[in-house]
Amino acid sequence: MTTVIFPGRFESLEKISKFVKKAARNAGLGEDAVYGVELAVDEACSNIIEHAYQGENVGDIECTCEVTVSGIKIVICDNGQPFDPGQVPKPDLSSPVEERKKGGLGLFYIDQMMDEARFEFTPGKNKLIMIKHK
Amino acid sequence: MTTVIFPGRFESLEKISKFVKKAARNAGLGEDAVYGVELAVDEACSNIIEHAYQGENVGDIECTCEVTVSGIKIVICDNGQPFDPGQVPKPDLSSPVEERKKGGLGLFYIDQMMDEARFEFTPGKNKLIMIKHK
Amino acid sequence: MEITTTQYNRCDVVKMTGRVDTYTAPKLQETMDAVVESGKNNIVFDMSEVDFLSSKGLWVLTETQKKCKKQRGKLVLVNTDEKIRKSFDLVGMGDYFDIFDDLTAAVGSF
Amino acid sequence: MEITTTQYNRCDVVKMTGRVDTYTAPKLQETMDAVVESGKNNIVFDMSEVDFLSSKGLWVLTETQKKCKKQRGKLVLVNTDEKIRKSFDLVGMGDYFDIFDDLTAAVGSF
Ligand SMILES: Nc1ncnc2c1ncn2[C@@H]1O[C@H](COP(=O)(O)OP(=O)(O)O)[C@@H](O)[C@H]1O
Ligand SMILES: Nc1ncnc2c1ncn2[C@@H]1O[C@H](COP(=O)(O)OP(=O)(O)O)[C@@H](O)[C@H]1O
Repeated sequence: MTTVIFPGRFESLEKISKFVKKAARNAGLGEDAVYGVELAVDEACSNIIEHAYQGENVGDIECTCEVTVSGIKIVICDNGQPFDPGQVPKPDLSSPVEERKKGGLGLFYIDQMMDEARFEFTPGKNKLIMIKHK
Repeated sequence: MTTVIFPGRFESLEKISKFVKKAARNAGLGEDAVYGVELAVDEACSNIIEHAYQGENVGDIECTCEVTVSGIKIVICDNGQPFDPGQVPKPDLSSPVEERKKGGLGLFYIDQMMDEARFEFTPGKNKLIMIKHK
Repeated sequence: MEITTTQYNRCDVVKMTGRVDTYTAPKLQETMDAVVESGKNNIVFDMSEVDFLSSKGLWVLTETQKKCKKQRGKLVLVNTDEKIRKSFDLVGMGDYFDIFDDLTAAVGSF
Repeated sequence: MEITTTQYNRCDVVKMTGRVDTYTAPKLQETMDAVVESGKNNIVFDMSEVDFLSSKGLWVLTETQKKCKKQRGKLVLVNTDEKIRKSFDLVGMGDYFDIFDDLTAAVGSF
């Protein structure tokens, strides 16, 4: 189990990506699954900076990777604004692209790419726990 | 000194080319000079088939390569129709290309590419002697 | 990350290397906007060296496609990684871009 | 020796490998004529794998250029070996063909 704390800015996304890709490969995931993990983590961390911290350099992102028997468990923590994922509308995936509203694909990609993904909010701490099987 | 006899047809041109290129490289010529030799020999042999034999599969082309101290000497013989090189008009190299008559560049390339090139005609045998220095 | 633009007679080729994420997407958008503002509306996005594209990158592409189409042009993609293509399919955007395997074919399509 | 033709929107690319000599030049001429007869008059001749071109080959190119120009098109060359270029210069044909270093640039020039 490895934990790394990254400064909450967009420049960190590439470093976070390298960290989780390495862990996912160590966990024995195939390249498609590794890409899925990279995408989910990137969307999650980008959301933390944009929505939880509402700006760059406001707080940190703590990222923990744990190789398990079945694959990898990734936990991402921040101490920005909590939110209610149940209140977020589902994205429009069927209208002609021209008519769709920009945004709203990040949480969908997280759900699609991971085998499990759930948020836990405790006072002062927001946690996203994600699991991807081999 | 190596002599190879090739059947007088256009398909032989590639084989003749391989033979003289190898000899030219053995003689220590640089790649530009090797290309010049290839071009001169190709034009000469094509002329033999077209003009001296006036057709394919009429007679042979005898090709001799001799590595000399200064470079390479190539002798190409056929037993087709002789001709008078002095009577062949020089090609038009300065008119707009659109206005030029097709053909007539082979002997010019032979002259340009080789350091020496001369024809010798004896009854029943036409010889082109070419020399290229290193 | 590097972005280069090459101008041809009927289209411009934008080539980017590395990741298109929230950090780099704005730079790509700037480049695309500059092409469209220069009056060109046919764009080839050469993705042969793009190894990651997040939803932010995807929106840059859809925004650019819209701008091109508004001017009767088109954005086409080249050598899009299979994993990135799957992420387009997942959100119902698999058909929104013509994707070529070969840069010359993409340029030659205009 | 192999000759392939690829059709793009504004031009056809003819690619040949090996030698263009008296033996192979007629096949190249046939291919070029077929393109022109099909109504295309912009041709890219990809010479990246042509290692020899005799005067017969040169005449195929000039004949094709004439036919293309007659129909307001153009023959351009790609990746012509330096030694072949020198043989064009020697006979005052160095400027008769636009020569590109890159296939995409040639296709993109139309
Ligand atoms: N970590 C987060 N903290 C606060 N709000 C969030 C977070 N992640 C997502 N959200 C909310 O959910 C919405 C949808 O997020 P997402 O699907 O990632 O799309 P986007 O970020 O492009 O709008 C966001 O607009 C935001 O309101
Ligand atoms: N080996 C040869 N035997 C007979 N005639 C020749 C020979 N080589 C050249 N000629 C004559 O010289 C002319 C010019 O030859 P050349 O410069 O090679 O151009 P081309 O063969 O394309 O006409 C030929 O048309 C032909 O009349």
